[in-house]
Amino acid sequence: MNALLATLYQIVQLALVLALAPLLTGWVRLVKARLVGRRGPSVLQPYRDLLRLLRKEVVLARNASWLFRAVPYVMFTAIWLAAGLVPIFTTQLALAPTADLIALIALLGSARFFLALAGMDVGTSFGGIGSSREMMIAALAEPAMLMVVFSVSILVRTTSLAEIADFMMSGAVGLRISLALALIALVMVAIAENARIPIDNPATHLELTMVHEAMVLEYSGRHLALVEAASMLKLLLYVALIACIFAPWGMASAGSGLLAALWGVLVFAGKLAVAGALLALFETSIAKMRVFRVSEFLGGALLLSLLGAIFLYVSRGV
Amino acid sequence: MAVTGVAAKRFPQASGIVYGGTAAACALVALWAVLRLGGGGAADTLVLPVGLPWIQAHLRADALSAFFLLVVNFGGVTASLFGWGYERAHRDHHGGPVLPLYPLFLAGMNMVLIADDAFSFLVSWEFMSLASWLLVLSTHREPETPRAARIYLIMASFGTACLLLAFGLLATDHGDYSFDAIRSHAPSATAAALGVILVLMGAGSKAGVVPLHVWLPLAHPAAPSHVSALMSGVMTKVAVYAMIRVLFDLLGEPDWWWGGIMLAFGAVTAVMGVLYALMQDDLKKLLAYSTVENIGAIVIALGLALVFKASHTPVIAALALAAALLHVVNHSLFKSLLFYTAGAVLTATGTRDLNRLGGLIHKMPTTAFLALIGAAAISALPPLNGFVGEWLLFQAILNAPALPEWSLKIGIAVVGALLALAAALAAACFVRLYGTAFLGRPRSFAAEEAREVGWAMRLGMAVPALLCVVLGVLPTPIIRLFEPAVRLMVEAGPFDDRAYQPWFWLAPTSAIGNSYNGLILLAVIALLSILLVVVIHRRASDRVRWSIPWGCGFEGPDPAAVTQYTPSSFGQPIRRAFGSTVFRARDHVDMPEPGDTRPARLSVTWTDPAWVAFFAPIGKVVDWLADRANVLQYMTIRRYLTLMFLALVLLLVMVAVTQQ
Amino acid sequence: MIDLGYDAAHMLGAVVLLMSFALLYQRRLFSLLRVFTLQALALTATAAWQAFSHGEPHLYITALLTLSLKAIVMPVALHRIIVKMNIHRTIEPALSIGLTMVAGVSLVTLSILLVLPVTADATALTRENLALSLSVVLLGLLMMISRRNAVSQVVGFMSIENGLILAAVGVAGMPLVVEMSIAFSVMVAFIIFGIFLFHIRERFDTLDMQKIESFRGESD
Amino acid sequence: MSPIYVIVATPLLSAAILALVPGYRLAARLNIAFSAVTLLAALVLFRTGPAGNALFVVDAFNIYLIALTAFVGLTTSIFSASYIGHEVAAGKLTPRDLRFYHAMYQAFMFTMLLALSANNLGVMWVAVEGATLTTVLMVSLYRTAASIEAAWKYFILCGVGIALALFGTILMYLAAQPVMGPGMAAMTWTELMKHVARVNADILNLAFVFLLIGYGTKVGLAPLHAWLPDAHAEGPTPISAVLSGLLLNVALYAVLRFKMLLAANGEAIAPGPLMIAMGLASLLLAGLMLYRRRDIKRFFAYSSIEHMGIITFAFGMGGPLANFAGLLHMAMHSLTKSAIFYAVGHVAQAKGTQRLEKITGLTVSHPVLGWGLLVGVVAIAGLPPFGIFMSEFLLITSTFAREPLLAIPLTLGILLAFGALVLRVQQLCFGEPGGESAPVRGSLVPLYAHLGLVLVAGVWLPGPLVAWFQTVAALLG
Repeated sequence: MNALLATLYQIVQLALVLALAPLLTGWVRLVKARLVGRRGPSVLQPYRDLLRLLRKEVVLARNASWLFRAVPYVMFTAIWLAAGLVPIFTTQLALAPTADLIALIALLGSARFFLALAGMDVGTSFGGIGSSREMMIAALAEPAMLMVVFSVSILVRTTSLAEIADFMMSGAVGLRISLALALIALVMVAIAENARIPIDNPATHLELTMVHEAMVLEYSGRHLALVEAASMLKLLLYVALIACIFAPWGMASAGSGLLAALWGVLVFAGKLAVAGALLALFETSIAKMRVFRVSEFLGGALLLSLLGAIFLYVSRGV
Repeated sequence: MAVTGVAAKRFPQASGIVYGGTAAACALVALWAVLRLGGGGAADTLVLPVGLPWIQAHLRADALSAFFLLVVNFGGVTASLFGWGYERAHRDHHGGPVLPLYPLFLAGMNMVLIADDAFSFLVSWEFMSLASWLLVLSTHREPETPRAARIYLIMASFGTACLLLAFGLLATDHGDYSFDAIRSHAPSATAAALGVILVLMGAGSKAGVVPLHVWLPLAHPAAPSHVSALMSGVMTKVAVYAMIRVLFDLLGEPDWWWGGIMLAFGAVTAVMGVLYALMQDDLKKLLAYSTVENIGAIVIALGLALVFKASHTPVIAALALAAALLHVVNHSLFKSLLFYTAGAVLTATGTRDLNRLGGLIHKMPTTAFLALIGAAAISALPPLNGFVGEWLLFQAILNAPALPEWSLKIGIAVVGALLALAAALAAACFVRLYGTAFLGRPRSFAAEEAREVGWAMRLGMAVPALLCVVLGVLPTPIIRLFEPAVRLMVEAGPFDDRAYQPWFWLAPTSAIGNSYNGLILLAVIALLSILLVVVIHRRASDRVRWSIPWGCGFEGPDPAAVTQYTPSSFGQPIRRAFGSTVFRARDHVDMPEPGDTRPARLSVTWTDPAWVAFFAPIGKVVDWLADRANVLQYMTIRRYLTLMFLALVLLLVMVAVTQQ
Repeated sequence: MIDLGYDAAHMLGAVVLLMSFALLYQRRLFSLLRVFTLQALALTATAAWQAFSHGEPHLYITALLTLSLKAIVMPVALHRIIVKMNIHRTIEPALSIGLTMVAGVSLVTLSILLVLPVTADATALTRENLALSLSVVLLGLLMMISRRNAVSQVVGFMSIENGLILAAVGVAGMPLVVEMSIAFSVMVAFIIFGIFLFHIRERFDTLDMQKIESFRGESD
Repeated sequence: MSPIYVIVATPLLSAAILALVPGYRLAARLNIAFSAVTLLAALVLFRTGPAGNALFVVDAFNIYLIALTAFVGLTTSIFSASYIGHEVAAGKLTPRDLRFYHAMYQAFMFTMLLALSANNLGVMWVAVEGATLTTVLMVSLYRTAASIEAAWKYFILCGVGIALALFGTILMYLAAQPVMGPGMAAMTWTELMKHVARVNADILNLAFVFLLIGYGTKVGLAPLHAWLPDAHAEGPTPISAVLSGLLLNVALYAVLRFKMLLAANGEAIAPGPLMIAMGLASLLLAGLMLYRRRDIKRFFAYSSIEHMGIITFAFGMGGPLANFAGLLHMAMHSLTKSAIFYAVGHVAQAKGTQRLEKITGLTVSHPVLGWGLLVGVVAIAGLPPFGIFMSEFLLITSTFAREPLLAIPLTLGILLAFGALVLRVQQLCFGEPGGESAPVRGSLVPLYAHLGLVLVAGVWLPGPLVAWFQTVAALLG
């Protein structure tokens, strides 16, 4: 019975993230537009964009290899699955034990790996620029994220997201410097990984400043649709992750019924709204930084997270 | 086997005999090893009437040896397969003989693993170095080979000397060098400490631990590719075996700082190694440096195992050791695979320089596909085997709080950060490798004219590639297989046998309730992607138009080729972030004047701090001393007589003094 | 009687040592040869005396050999070489005479220091004789390294041999003394022969560096 | 009667005979034949085992050295047969020289074997002196300015050394005479061993100093080594082979005999430190000198100095393991080094030069010879599976267990020399073959015979030999 329920929840979650991702992006864009005094497009605009792209024909470079065409599917699946693994409305997920936080980070890593390869496949300079910068960012972002995992899991004695969420909900932790540091680090990573300002500008049209966009410059049609959808999913995923670790309240925990699950969904929607608003606010309030200062930014994140891990010992002998 | 190898010069088909025979022999040994391990790995011993007369040669194969025998000989099998094709493709190369030495090299490695007394151990150890040295020299007509070989042999012998001293210390001067004797008598604290340091230096120099790694990226690439694969994928593991054997088995109860040292050096090695790799433009050199990085990871795992063993938490130690051994297997698989692909590329294009490759995915589809698996595996992407090893390692690291020493608790946090950094950089490094070698457009005529290689080579690549996937999806069986070895070393296994453990489920006891399941993960991924593909192709338009990509304004049939990113430019951001301080890496941009039609050139220079700090000075000192000493060659007879006279008087004075 | 024997032996030995000092002191080749002849004669006397006092006839042969070879043949041969190859007649010391003397004295002290503790069951004669011969040998070596001429070095070499024989005849019943001294004289003969035949450069160290290197096959 | 008489007499007679034989080809064959006879006798001796009388002593120590000497004597005579053929063809030597050469060769063998087997210290001295004279004559065989200069240097230095050794011998008698009374007994080794315990220690020390310097000059210990490289480099290569392979051993053997006496006497100073100091000095100095050599024969001559240093160090350390290592190393070094000189001789003839930088790519131009040389150098460098590895293994381990501070310089020295050897052997054997290169005429049998023995010894030592080594190791203290 339980297993069945868990599987059900799992499927629901996979569908849910897919459905909510464009909404979140739309929401962020809307808020940003309002903040700079424009009316801005509708919240549903991203859905329309995706559908339009799907209907367009695909333009491929002559020497594009099979890898180039396979990558969108691969990376989308990887990120989708990863998003499916983060408990958003309940901790009762069938796949929870198959992959923990580390595996999740690795999934995102593989998505990035293949996308970077795709960027180099055609052999244009922009693809190269994009890939190399993306990998540089990742090289610092990943360890920072792992350090966050490290400090959290030392505290919680596990790396399985479901258990972390449960533990955090139990409120046994209380406020901690290390958690605060970890939170900041994770946010910085999230910004970097989702190609947001100040690391990268999702709306830019100046190739030289592009990172993510440069990498996917050669994509079009359904491939581009998948890539775009994947990045929307990724944004959602990070919000969900932060929520799950640092603000898991309202999530349906073990043994609770369907009602709790529904409530969890609503709460999660709320969380998304808040997070999106905050992100938009943040993005409008600062300017993009030079590419080569990114390493310093993320190095900072890495050090913060490391500090967090060390502070754990100082604050209380764990 | 070697004899037929000598005969090989006469008859070309002898190469088939040698490689076939070697493959068969290795396969047999590997099979035997599997059976031993399956049967719980009871040790069987053998005493041959050779070696030191009063102790003779003791041979012993316990679970640990059996495990490493498996690794070595499996590598031997694939290498022989690949090598056969490789030799046929390189029939025309005029160099030293490979055939007679190749089996000897493998034999040497096997001997090291089963030796049970210090003498035969060191004989086999140095014999292994000797054989591989000659194999490296088989390409002695290429300009950089001799220096590489020289540095290699000298470093190898330095390592042997360290081990020699260590064993001398542990065996004391009763002349009983058998491992049993060494085990039975516990060394004094200082002796143990000295022994540990010496062993780490000795085995570390062979494994390529920074700063003793300098020979590795020179020697490994110089050899023929299948030999490079053996040296990088397998011989380094023999060094790891030596570390485990001495530190876990012979030295008895460990002290916590032993592991501490290993953690420190392992972390440095991992990060430095991958950074070196990121700056390399030579395909095989890059792979060799990445070996350094992986060795760093293994050493970290061993260090963890040691500290946990020292703090009497054997279960966690077992987890760490399992991580180390699993990574040993994994690395031997994908590093061999990658070296084979490098060999295939070399065969097809005749170059190892990334700046002259590109677009091979169209010309050599099979190789490219297998290389992709290798690159993904070594970048620790799920659901491949590289990730499983890393996962276990991190689970072990997460147990740091269980340790009593504060320095270790915090130190391990830092080590974890460095390890993560290394892993991420490795991914970047292999994106760079794969993207420039196999993707994009050909950067030279040779790359344009490349052809897929023969079946033997492809088979040699395919086998390890397949295993990379299998071990990634089903890691538990292999861990079960080498569990006896782990139990032998730390008196505990990675799995809790009271709880039920399904064979496709990876949930180590001490991994604080975490688990990983590659099989299900793979299944779900497959499911979702199929779903995706179906949906997309049902709903979306699948019209495709082929066109020329935009070349930033350059004209011509293939404009993008002109503006294609080079490996050096790909590495630039990371170089800027890390390299400029550590390696004094400098970019020299030669930008032509406006109106000048010649292309801009970007050249990169960098130095190896280890070389600058340690090895260059040694060379200088030796030169200086040699010059001073050389004066003695050019003196007159009277002066020589004077020397004699002085020596005599000196001794007489000494006697006089002692007599008073 | 034995006292007399002791004193005489002691006295003669002392003369030999004195002669070695005299050798160090010489500045001219011919006088060097003369002094060497004197030393040889003194040695002959010692050998004969020992032969007489210990009643060992074979020491007479030694005495005879010393007399004939050292006191007559060698000096004459060297004299002829000097004349024939007209080596110029003054000795060029590598170490100034004064310093040489100082060194010689200190060597003698050293040898006495070495011998002093030898008291247990060694007769006084042995000790004296040991000290003397040790000094003579060391002085001969000093002579060889502090003089540049080939001839003076040969002389130094022969005075080393004198020291050996002095020691040999000093101990009672030393066998094979004759054989050894013969074997030794052969070697000395070789040296002189060598100088004579190959015109070995009149001084051992006139070879300039470049010449040596070309010999050593070590020049680039 | 004991085969020892045959062993000593054969070379003496054959020397006389060869002095009369005109044709050099015949002489060369006879030379081989006589050496073979000597070897046979030596093998018989090897089987019958230790024996001795007033004149000769054959004990666990010298029995294997005698056999070794006879063996190397035979192989070298085979090698020289093919070597001189080339030299005559090249017009470097006249048949008259060769008659002299062969006679001297056997005379040299005679002095060697006599020095090894003599029971009387005086006789031993005379033999060593004779060895010096004969080799001086053979070194100057080419009559070139360089060879004469080398011979002269050799002669003067070793002459003085010999003189000092004689003085030491006399002192030894002088010390023994009060105890054992006048007469032969006090110079007979076997007798001395019996009574040495009661001999005055102070004179013994004095004697040993002179003997160490004296015979040490012939061993080639630094700083007394100056004669060795030139003598090796300028003489005919067979002589270089026997110099390195035999003469040095014999000189060392003499030193060790006296060390035994000191060890047997209670109060005498321990000669260990002196030998360790000189050994290390030779090892390190030679190791450094190797880097600057340009002449192939001089290069390997310095390597001989290095190994003599190692051996002396081993005996200086003492103790069962180190002494065992020393004895083994003596045998292994003489076999390997003479093998290397066989190879070098042919190489120099094929390439027409002894300059190192002019000789490259041997494994390509002369595979059999080149690989032979390579294996030889690998063996001499102390790599397994050859015998020298075993001795160095024992030496280093035992030293480090007892005197860690001494093991460090020892290891460093060995690595130093190792570096130089690797550097050179790669130049010699690999890379593009350069310069002129004639085909090699001449037998490589001696070369590979030696290497084979060294290889076997590296993995397996015959029981009796081990037993002898261990007894001697005990005697050496």
